[in-house]
Amino acid sequence: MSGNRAVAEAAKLAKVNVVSAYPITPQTSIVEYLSEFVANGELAAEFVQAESEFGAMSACIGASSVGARVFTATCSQGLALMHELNYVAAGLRLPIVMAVTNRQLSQPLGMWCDHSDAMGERDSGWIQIYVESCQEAFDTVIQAFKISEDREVLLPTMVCLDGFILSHTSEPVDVPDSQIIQDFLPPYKPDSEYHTLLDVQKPLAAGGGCPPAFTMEFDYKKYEAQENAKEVIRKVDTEFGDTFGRRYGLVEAYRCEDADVILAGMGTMIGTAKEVADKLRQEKGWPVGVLKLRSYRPFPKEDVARATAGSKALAVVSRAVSYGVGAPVYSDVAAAISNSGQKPVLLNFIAGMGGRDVTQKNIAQVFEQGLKAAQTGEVQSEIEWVGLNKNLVGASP
Amino acid sequence: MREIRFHGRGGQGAVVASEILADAAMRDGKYSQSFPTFGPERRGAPLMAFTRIDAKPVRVRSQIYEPDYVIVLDASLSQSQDVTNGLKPDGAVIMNTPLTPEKVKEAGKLPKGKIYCIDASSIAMKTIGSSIANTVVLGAFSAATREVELQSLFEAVKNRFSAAVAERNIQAMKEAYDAVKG
Amino acid sequence: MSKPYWTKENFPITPIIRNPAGSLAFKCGLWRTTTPIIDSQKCTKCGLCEVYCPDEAVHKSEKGVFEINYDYCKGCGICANECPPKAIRMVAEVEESCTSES
Amino acid sequence: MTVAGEESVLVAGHRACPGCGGILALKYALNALGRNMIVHVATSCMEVSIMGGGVFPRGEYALTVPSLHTAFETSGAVVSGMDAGLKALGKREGVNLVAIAGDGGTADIGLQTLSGAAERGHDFIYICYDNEAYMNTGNQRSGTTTLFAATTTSPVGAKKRGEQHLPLRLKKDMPAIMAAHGIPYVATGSVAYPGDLVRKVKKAAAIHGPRYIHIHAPCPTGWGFPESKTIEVARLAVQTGSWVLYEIEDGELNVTLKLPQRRPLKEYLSMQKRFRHLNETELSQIQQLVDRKWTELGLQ
Repeated sequence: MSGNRAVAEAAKLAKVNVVSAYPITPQTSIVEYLSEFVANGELAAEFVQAESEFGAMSACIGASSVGARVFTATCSQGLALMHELNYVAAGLRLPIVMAVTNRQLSQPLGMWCDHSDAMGERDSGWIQIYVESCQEAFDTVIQAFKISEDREVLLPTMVCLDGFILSHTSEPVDVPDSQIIQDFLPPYKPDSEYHTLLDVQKPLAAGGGCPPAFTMEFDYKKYEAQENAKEVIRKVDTEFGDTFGRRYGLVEAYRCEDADVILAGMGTMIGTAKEVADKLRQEKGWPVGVLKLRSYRPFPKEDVARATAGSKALAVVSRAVSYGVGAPVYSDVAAAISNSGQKPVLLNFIAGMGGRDVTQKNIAQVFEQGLKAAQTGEVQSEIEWVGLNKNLVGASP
Repeated sequence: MREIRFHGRGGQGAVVASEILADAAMRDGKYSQSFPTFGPERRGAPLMAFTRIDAKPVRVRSQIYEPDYVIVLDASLSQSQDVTNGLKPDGAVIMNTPLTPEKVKEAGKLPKGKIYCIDASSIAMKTIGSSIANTVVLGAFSAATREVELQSLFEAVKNRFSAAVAERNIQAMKEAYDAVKG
Repeated sequence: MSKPYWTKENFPITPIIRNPAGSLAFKCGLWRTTTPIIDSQKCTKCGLCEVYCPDEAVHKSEKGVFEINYDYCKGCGICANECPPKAIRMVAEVEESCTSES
Repeated sequence: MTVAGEESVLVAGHRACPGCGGILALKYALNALGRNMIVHVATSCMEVSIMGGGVFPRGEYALTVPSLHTAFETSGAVVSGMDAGLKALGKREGVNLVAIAGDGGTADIGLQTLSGAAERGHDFIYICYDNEAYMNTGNQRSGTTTLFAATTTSPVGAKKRGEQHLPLRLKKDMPAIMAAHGIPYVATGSVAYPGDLVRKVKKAAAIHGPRYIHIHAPCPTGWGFPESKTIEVARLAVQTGSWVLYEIEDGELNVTLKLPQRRPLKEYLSMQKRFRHLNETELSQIQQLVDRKWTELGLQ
């Protein structure tokens, strides 16, 4: 089944109470499947097609605030339109789960994959998990509800899957029995003594104003919850593995133990990178490995430092640009190891923007440059745009 | 790993064919992945779809540049497109056309690879009652390449369509299979 | 100085106030610069002062007379303006204590 | 002394300005509905007054019912979600869902979410209190600012005569927009006519589906009149025909206060500083628009 189908099946099996969304390519089939499930009685939920993504997130907040388990999906312009409300959802500590079929942000207008959209929300307080396969998309949606609804977390989660590359790719997905999923993920029980729940029996005011004397404390609580989320993600993942036999972790270190060069990245490029790493090890004997950053928020600093401890070069590939400075994933990885005592050479790559394919050749090029850097202890350029048509833009920036 | 590229027009079922092939490969006990050209779908416009089949899980997520096989659902596409672009030297083309491979080669549009021709549209029209030949061509693909079991294709088609529609498609696929096998 | 309302024990994870009608503790009457005084002789008990009071500060007592709760009266003067028999007069806070006539 | 009746929803100790028309609108509307209610309050003076930043430090919350604030333009969509959520959980029965917003939060920035909620047919009561400008941020024009009114962003100067929208019209006709959605109940109200307003709110409460009540609520600070005159100004708006009290039930228009004779518009406008620059031509232009509205409504 396709990534979008996997996401919709997972939301159905999570027995969500309310789905509110607005169609946008390449997310559309997720909400089409879910409205179909509601229409034919497979899913006992209310489906609200809002008048915009802004309205969709507002409706999700409304539904979650009265105690419903809520799911939505969007990407790109739609996610940007939700921006204001994403902070509200996180601030109200509502465990909404949203699938993001990562897509570029206009301009230029395009509907293809990169991570610019979700990067714009990385500091909103939402948990962000980037997945690599349709199976992982399914499993992560199920996990996301359990993570978000955990009392130590109570933050919304974005499950990020690469637009088209995963959303529209069909591959085998194991869909577990509904009863086993229900045992793993019981119905959402909001705690009115602890967090936002509007109940006529227990009147309270939520989301009102807050003066400077208290605001920073709420920001701290959110930060603390993100920190807690690391352990909760790990715990939920372990329990998931025990139940369903699949485990993903905060990061996945693939052949990193003895690797001099490690490529770090997120999303579907990781699968291709693993394949290329295997080939390079086999054919050329290069000591290369791949670090998949699965949880991007919270950013697993300790895991990143641990996985890269023995490396000589760390090549970070971002599918997004941080204009005026470089690339977001690079900045985060660099910050994560800054105080760890380890000093691999750091390489900064931008790839796959606006649907540019991340090919096996591109990945091999990244490893090759990493290997050079590992040998010389130097980087050739501060930042490298992989797959850029230099004929059109002149020399490498 | 085997990589297969489908050429068709919007509405001819190339994407569905790529998914059915992937499903059938799984039923053969293999791993597979299928995906369309990423973009807006417009009826009549040329498009591609892809299938990867492997004995181990498919991890590669990049596009397919050097396919092992090319399946052409609409022969008229070869007039405007280089349908064999990147085809491996020992690869093969399965084409929906009433012409013979010799005639197709004479036309000079298919410079490389082994060519299998199947008049899938006629078979589809006769057996299914429509000119959508996507499943029919898969029957020919099975016979030509042995990359997928015909029985698995039947199962995948049954899983995809209603019983009556599946039955007609299976008939057509069988016919195409026999035609290629000769 | 009263003790802090929020403590480590009751401070929530998101700005929630679990205190319906908690505003009754807020004596907004301190904002007042002019004070309404009801002349019970002139009052016809029509109740319009209570109806039109934006601050929920006018109520009928058990004895059936209208009284102003100066804890909440902000002194807008709507009651005096709307009173049909003109039984309410507004006096400046500095001139007269609000309790002197009540 | 009694400060909150058994069924009071809004209680004393709120932080609205002295003589506030908006809080009067809430007092009548909310108290008429009773306590089985969940409220969404859009960012506005009223949000600040009953649950804002000044309220938080000592928990001085001025309602007795659960309420939520999310943002400025979200009301329609948030109550849609609440409606869906409560339905899905089997808790919808017997609970009034109420959205409160000012004129800017309704007619301008919040129009899209309100329109969506109305068009989808969610079950909610929407209360718009209309003080004809963004008063929470200090009196900037909104879509419902009356023609020629001076605000801080429609000032009077050598080249401008206050709020000037072309073609000339009184203000954005929000109730008509809502009526055009074909919702079961639309009504106008005034804080000077609490009996009329309470009756309409109670009527709305007995109906299901989207219900919209638009309440004219003068603002002494923004409009420039003494705090004691709020009711007087509101009453004059109605008696001069500038604001008409009506309801539209299942498409049927019913004017609920028919005036034997309208008072001259000047009586209403001259009380307010925002209109003090008006010349005779402008005055008569507004008068003509009021007259046209009455003709449209089939009144005089």
